[in-house]
Amino acid sequence: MSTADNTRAPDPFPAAGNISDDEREELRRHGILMTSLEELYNWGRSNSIWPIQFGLACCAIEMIAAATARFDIARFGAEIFRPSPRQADLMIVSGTVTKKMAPQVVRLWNQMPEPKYCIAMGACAISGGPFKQGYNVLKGIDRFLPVDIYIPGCPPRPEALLNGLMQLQKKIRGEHLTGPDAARHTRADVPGEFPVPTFGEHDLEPTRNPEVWTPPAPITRSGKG
Amino acid sequence: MESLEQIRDRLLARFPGASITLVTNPGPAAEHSLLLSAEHARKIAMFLRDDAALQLDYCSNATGIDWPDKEVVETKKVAVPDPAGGPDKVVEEKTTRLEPGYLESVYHLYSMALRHGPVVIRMRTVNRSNRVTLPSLTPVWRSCDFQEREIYDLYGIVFDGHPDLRRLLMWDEFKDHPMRKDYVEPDDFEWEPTPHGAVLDRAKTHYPAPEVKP
Amino acid sequence: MLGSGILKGLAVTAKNFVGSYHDPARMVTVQYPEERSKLPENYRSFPLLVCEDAADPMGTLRCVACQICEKECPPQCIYIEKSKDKKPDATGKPQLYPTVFAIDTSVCMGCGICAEVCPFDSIKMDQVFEVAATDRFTELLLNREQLAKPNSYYHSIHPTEAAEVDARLAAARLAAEEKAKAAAAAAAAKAAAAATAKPAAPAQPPSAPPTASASSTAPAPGAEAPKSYSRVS
Amino acid sequence: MIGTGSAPSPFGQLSGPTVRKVKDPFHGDLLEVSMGPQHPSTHGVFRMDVTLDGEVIVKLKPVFGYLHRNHEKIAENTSYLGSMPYTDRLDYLSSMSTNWAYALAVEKLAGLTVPDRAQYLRIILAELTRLVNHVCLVGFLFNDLGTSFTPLLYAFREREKIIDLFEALSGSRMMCNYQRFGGCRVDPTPEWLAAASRLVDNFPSFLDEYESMLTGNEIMLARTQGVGRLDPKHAINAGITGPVLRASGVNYDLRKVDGYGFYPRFDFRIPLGDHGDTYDRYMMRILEMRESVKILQQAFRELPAGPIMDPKAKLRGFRPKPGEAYGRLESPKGELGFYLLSDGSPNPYRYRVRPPSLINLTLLEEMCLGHTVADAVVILGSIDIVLGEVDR
Repeated sequence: MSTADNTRAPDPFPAAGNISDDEREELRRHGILMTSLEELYNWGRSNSIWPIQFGLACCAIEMIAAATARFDIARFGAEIFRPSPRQADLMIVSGTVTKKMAPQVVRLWNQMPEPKYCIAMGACAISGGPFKQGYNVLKGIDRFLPVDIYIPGCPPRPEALLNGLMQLQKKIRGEHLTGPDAARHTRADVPGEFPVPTFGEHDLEPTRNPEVWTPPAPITRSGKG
Repeated sequence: MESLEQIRDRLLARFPGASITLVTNPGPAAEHSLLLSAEHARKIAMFLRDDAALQLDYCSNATGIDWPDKEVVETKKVAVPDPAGGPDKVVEEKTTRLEPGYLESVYHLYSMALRHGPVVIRMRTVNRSNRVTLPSLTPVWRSCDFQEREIYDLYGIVFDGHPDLRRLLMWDEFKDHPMRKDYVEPDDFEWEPTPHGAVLDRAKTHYPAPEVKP
Repeated sequence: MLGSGILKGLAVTAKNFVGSYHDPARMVTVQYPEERSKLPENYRSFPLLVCEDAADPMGTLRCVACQICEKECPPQCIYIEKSKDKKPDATGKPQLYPTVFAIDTSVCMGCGICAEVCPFDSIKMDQVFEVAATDRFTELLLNREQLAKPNSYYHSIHPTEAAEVDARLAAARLAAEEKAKAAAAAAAAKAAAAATAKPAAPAQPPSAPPTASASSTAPAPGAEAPKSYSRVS
Repeated sequence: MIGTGSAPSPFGQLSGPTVRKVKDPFHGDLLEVSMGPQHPSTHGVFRMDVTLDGEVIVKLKPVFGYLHRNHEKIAENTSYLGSMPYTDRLDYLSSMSTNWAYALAVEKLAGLTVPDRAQYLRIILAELTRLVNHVCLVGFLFNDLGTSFTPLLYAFREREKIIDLFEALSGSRMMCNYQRFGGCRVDPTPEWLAAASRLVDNFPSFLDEYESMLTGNEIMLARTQGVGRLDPKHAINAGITGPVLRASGVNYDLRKVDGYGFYPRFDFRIPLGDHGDTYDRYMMRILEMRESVKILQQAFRELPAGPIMDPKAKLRGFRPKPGEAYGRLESPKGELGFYLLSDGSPNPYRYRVRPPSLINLTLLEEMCLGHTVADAVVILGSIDIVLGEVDR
């Protein structure tokens, strides 16, 4: 078992608890089902993610397609698209976020109760995508909101959305309720609501939320930059 | 449908004071257009809509075009008399002249009743800064309503007589007219991993300053 | 009768409900992670770079850094830097190669224009779509090592297209070889003529770039100036 | 708490509260409600500022721009070819028609011809797109009527079949990027054509099932008949086109009027309504789908062999001569036009989209006045807008 552990890539979202998955699996094979409150809680949450019914552009059609019979997001417990942010756990930012729309998106996020998660679906939501050179297009919703999962593609296939949702479920299952690496929503010092930008004369004010988004050092390469 | 020249002649006969110019389109589409002066445009539009032979009851498309000021360099050959008494020398003199730009609105008219078209009409403002008023054709064709608001928003042409002239696409506090050719976009090029061309120039302003070695 | 329309509609839904248990036309759900719908051959997601040899992907990239895709890419998500030296390409011609080839998949819209305009059949469209990431800056910016995929992989996703490309490249290689042979023969004849005229002079011009694979296909020196597609504008 | 309530928000407000009471000299107390931009039934990020007297609409102002993605500005900085994938994203439910409209305008601008086979392929794909669009529209319309998803599930089941065809042909489910100036990009295989032809032959039976589920429904009839009347005179003046105009009884379909492509060779009829209400607009879509099936069957029968690209057309370095052109066609939503102005450079000097979705909304206020909020949602649904095209 130890050799297997050495070769395996590190799990980005390690399972909760102090015993490893393998050990737990071993126990289960011996007829002992071990769980903790944390795990039960995460299991319940991860299998009933209710997204907000919130479509921005082209990707919204693929989001609807993911909810229909062929892809059937209900198999993941996420079929209940809530029209009200107050009842939703997940915001799927599906489409281009324009500067005119950005304050409303942030406001919707603020109205969602904790714990809440955000999936940036499609190139436009991640970075502005093909429209990022536009004067009215926000270059990525992560300038104002913390994004958990990015799903590139223009638009991503419904399967890709389901794949992203599974990653999110995995992330939720790996969250801790206590301890130093406790989940965001359990900590008082991490904000759950963010300032809503206002419309300025030339651009949004502010153009980004520095608490959420700081660009990495720009890549300067030898040839052109 | 009668040809555009015939329409122009008929219009000139009906509106003697108006200036109506035929603007030719050199492309293969050969959709020529009529340039109308602003004062008579609405009356002419009414006439085009109600005339029995034309009945252009449907304005399909209204759009703006920006023609910025441009510097025209003219070379003139001037003969300079030789002080030594020889033959005149021909010297090329270059003069630069600023040709004022203008904003233009273009309308594509069709007739649903007689199923013909298009008749293209266009109007021009005097300049791009302070005399940018054109008559609105919304009272003639309701379909210009949103399109003229869009032109006002993106180009800054003020349509006189429009019932509800507000910005259509951008927010109300916005000051610029982004579709103009000289519009400068807000600078949000902090993270450009694959820049080239114009984007590279913009992204470079965010690159760290080169270290100065003492 | 009032309500008959509603009843008729309910009959349809009832038929569908029952049918969803036995009628294949109404059982449409694909149980995604376990079973997948078959992707059509033409399906495209993100670009990839074709290389000839899986063991040495960076050495055998088909890309010659001509930067046509960089220029044509509508959202400008490709970044290329040309090499200073040259390596023989698929047809044996010495060509530049990209030292940096980056594609920002967080911007890419998968339109396929890069693959369409590529004159060297180097950039093609992949079919991988399960690329959800947790960090946009590091995971979604692909460099040439991540983009390079062997030709066998390309054959496995686009068999028809790849076969056409291979046939075209083989024809080009053959033509290049023949041209090289003809040029070599001409050069040899010239050298022979020169040797008869002036036996002492070294007849051999500077040798071709020494590469293992290109020994048979290396063009004769001076046969054709290597075409470097630098900055088409 | 942030948002609608009266409690002060620590993060500031938007430009106005979403619900407000106003005094009116004629109606007494009125309520101003902002419906949208995030609203489950506005088909995207569309906003209506509605003034209500009780539940009855006395004023309605549409607010646009929440999906203004600067398509025109970007296209003026991109090559002609580079704009083609962006046109997919204009009307993202019917990208093949939008592609064609743009290709049509460029071909007019540059004087290119299109080979016969490509003309037939374009008609096949445009009509398949019409099926996708209309079938989805009906699904969404019933969602707005309150049937909550069931008709949409049926619609998307059928849509997936057509979308699979698009994917097999062009490589992408929604963003086909298929048309090129002077032809099409990929020649379909005989298997593809057989599959498409089979699908089209089975489509009427789906439509029959769909109609027997929906058309006779008494609740639907009560909610749609006489709601949102649009009279033809105003509709023409307001530039309304497409099925919305034809539901008011105006016989104006560009497939017949302009006869672009090879449509004059096809035998089909234009359905017309008499009342111009929501029910007629719904029926117009159903009848148009039945006519599209006829066109498609004829196209599959007559599809000639041959090249699919004009040999004169070239992919890169495309520079049309200076001039301008306005190309338009009958997209599923109405008259979709592209106005292009070339100054001889590789990028268009002016690139303008004439969006049918936007202009069809011109009379939204008139159609909604006197109706309730729930009806406004249905009227909007029956106009069939796609925000990518409204705001561009």
